[in-house]
Amino acid sequence: MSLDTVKNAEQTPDAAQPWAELGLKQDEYARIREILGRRPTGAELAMYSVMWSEHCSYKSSKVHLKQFGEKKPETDAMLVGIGENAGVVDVGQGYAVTFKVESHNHPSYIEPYQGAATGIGGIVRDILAMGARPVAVMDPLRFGAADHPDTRRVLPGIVAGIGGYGNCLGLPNIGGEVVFDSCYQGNPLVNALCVGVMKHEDIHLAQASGAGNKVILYGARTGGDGIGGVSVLASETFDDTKPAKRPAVQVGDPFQEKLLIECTLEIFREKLVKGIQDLGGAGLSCATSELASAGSGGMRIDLDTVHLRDHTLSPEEILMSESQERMCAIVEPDKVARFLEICEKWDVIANVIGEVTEGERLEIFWHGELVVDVPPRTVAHEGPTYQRPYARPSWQDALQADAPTGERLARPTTGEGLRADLLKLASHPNQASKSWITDQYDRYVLGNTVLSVGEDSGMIRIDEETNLGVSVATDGNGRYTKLDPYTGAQLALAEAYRNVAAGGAKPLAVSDCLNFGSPEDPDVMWQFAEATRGLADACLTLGTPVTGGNVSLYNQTGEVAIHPTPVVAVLGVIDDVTRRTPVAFAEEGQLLYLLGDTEDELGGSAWSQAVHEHLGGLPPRVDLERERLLGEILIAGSRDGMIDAAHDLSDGGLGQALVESCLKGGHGARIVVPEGMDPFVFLFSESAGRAVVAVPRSEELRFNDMCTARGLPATRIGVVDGDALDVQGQFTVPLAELKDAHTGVIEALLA
Amino acid sequence: MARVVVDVMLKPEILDPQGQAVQRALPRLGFTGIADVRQGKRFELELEGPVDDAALARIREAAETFLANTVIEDFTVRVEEEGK
Amino acid sequence: MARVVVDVMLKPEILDPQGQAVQRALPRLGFTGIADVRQGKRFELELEGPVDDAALARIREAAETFLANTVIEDFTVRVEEEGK
Amino acid sequence: MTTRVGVVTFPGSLDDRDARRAVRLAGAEPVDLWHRDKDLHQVDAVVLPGGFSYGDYLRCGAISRFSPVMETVIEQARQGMPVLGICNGFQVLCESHLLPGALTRNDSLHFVCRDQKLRIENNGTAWTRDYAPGQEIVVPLKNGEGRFVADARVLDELEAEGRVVARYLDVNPNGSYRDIAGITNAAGNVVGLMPHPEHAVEPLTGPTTEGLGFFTSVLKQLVNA
Ligand SMILES: Nc1ncnc2c1ncn2[C@@H]1O[C@H](COP(=O)(O)OP(=O)(O)O)[C@@H](O)[C@H]1O
Ligand SMILES: [Mg+2]
Repeated sequence: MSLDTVKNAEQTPDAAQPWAELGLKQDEYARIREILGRRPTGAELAMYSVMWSEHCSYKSSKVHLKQFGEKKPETDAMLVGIGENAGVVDVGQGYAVTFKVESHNHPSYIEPYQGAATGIGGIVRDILAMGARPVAVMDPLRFGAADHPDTRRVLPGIVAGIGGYGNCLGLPNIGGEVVFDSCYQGNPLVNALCVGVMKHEDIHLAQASGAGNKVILYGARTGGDGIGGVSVLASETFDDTKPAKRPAVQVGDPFQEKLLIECTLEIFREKLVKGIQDLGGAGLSCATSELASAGSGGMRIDLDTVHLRDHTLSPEEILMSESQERMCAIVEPDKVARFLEICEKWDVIANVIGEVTEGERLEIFWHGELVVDVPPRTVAHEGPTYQRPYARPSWQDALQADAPTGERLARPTTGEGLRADLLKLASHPNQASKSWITDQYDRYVLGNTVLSVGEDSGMIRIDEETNLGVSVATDGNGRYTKLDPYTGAQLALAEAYRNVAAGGAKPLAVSDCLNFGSPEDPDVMWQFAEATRGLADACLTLGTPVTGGNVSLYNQTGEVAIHPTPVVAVLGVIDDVTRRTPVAFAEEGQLLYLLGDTEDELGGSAWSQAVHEHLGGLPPRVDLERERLLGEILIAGSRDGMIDAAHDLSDGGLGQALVESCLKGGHGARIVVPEGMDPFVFLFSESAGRAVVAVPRSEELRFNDMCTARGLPATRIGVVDGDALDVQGQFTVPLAELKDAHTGVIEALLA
Repeated sequence: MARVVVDVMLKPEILDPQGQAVQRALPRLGFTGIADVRQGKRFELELEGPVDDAALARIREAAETFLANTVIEDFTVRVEEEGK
Repeated sequence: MARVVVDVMLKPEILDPQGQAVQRALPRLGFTGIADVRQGKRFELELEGPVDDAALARIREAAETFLANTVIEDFTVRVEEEGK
Repeated sequence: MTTRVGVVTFPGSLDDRDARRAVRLAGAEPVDLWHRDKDLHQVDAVVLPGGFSYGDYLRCGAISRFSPVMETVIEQARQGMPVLGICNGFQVLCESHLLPGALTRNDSLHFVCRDQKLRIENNGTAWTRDYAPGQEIVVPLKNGEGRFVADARVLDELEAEGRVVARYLDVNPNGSYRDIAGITNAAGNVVGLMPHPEHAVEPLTGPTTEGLGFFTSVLKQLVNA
């Protein structure tokens, strides 16, 4: 069959088109015809269909995400906000930091290794596209039940993929999360975060301006990756002389990406770029339409100049291809030669594929024929928007009413019982040591990692002279969010905020990845609406703006959605990384203080899961002012040398925090249950706004004065001592026994 | 004992970064005239029993479900000829 | 275009942890009767010109100096039969 | 005159920055060397850093070994110039046949990153003079293909000639034959080491500062030479 050109489309207005197979709704197809004043060509149809998909257009989530802008707190820190590849934050001394968390959930279920690997690759290119050198990655992960056979397939592949790609790029992995819950059985979550650093003047944006400027595509050759969907189109429009199968999975080449990073940074250093965009989902369709849409004029592309790996690709397939490790730059004509020279130096293939034009159209040619002629904004930024119906689920009340009271769930009443539950928690896959996973990640490369595995936040030094640094923590508790999405999202933020402060850094900004089920289910949509509202409100109160993020919907198997899982990343800054606070109890004799208030709050707790496999009630209460105060104390304590160790309390409560800090430091602790406090609640409640800190004896007075003056409850609960965790009057566990329980758990499950 | 060989190669449409790296290096080492290189895996299985149809069927199943990742790879199973 | 295959296997005296891991896993997956597994590499080279003795000699040299590390690996070079 | 230590960047080198920092902290001047450039720019010694040169495709170090810079490094190494290969650099040295044996896939089949205890077995090389005989140190280790293998004859020869430079203690992290973490050539100027001393040079970022000795050793060696 012949090529579907614009001319052809004009002449054959009634030709049938596979818009439904491409995922478009009838009214969406009608709107495309209206925009163009004719039927779209095959290539245009492909572009609109993918750019108007949920993944690229945020059509279900946009109306809710708006709040992040509307409720944005006053801050001078934000240099670039939502809408670009990633937000950029001022961290002082002329430095800017960009960070973003994204999902690669579905691909990682189909092909765990490559899915996870290309997830890292994609987020790193987003950060690079802002003008920054990527300096660290993190990986918040969720898997199905730890003992499910499919977890044994999915987990090792995902971990190897993240390590395989990140290690080969030379990016230290400074943190992440691993959570098991059967709700993720058919939908593991692979979220990936990258942090990048640059000077203010190096910030780059994704826009094409200046008629006559050249469009350069560089990086890997374009192949048939990830165009499974568009092959309907190819098979309808074209004869069948080409390979029947188009791979739906993309394969990453981290070596190519490493070259792309070094090459791009050298190009930035020589100021050769006017605008730049990475190629991710929707490939060239996305990059060209977004660049043109954000720019001043139009753009003209000649697809014949694209370097191909597979010469049988049709124009629509070239436009849709999601081949990895590619970037698109806008370059002034007199800088093109030098640009290409640097690419040659790094063995990176580069090609001028078009130019910025005076007009207002994105025009794409194939074999000299016009196959795309569209207003770029209509593709990239003016996609459909839905007000999806939502309603509080009918089961929500019953779930919340099923609170884990003493009558509902048996609580241990003896020292022996408490001890058994402490060990049960420490050895539950969700609380156990994740070293089998984290040992597969390079945490040392680049030589600036100050805090990483096993710490509350990942921290890196960004200036070796001044010791300026940044830290990032990611958190998200699907169980809390299921019980109450508004509060659950706020708790995710509160926890990440607290983790950053516990390391000694001041929280500045937020990125988020919202992992939910199908937006077509009003229950799920309600969870989404509540969670975004909660997050936006909390960001306003805490003064930490959302700088960017990602939404992943349709995480469900049949009718059953995953727990709503907003993953929140908080970025903080620390003036002097040598003052950071680790979690380890490292000095015998230091005094242990519990900061904050402890209530009987066990809804959604790790205890209720590990001991009773129960989920019900309400999650812990959120008090954001308290979180802010706690943060201030933790930061001041670190800066002024009043605290030598700090660990935030979250899942598993104080008991689990003590286990981790003792094991990490190789020292035990003697703990006294405060007068009038129930030992069970003391050890296992998950009340928010709390941390345990180790205070040198010489600083006790000063530290107490500070807490009293600021009104933060601080209770002395014990001392770092010996080689056992000893809760006086209740039980003692030798460190060796704790270590035995806490380690080797994941290994044993996978063996 | 009989030997069965399972060759596993990336599907033709899937990117093969290793093969590409080798292909790019060859001319630099003075080996020209090689238009394409693909790199795959070779498994040599030593069978305890006879290599009959049943045994081969089982190995094909092992290749399909385990040795190859059929999302991205193809495989072939063959009996190694004598004397090799 | 003609295809030449280079198979590279670890020398028998070198421990092959990949092969061993496969061998250990097979019975667990229900595949029994496999006494030994070794895992190696397979390179498929597409030649531009004819596969004559000179071409094969060059490929043998490339295998010897580059595709295999003869400190630990053995290799074989063969022309792929037609129709495969 | 300060000592100049070259650090080679291959495509895919990762720890080149760290190696340069270590050289600087040891008191020498780090000099960038580029894989395509045969010229060593009058350096007194060379470090081949860690990383995934050429993506570790084919075999680790197999493609880099044929780079122009390696032609000169091999020639100079044979004439006695100190060369330290760390991790991927060690792999390049074996592929270049400057050192015997080979580095293969870890027996665990996983990449492993851990703080590793080592014993310095030979403090007579250009890169280990600052260590006491038998000194035990802890430095990071991170590799996917770090299992040192060689045939029995070569291993016996290495042992007999005292050419095992460092051995793993407590845990053998990758299945290396005879717990070998590093070896030297007969002359003692070329050393290959799987663990990463350049990541143990600052208390803030490393588990210890016990890796610095490799970089200070070569300075003494050169000053005394
Ligand atoms: N959950 C979210 N929170 C805040 N910003 C979001 C969220 N999801 C998407 N965004 C923002 O919307 C824009 C478009 O996102 P996306 O298409 O994923 O970008 P990219 O293609 O560069 O990855 C980006 O600026 C992104 O940061
Ligand atoms: Mg982007």
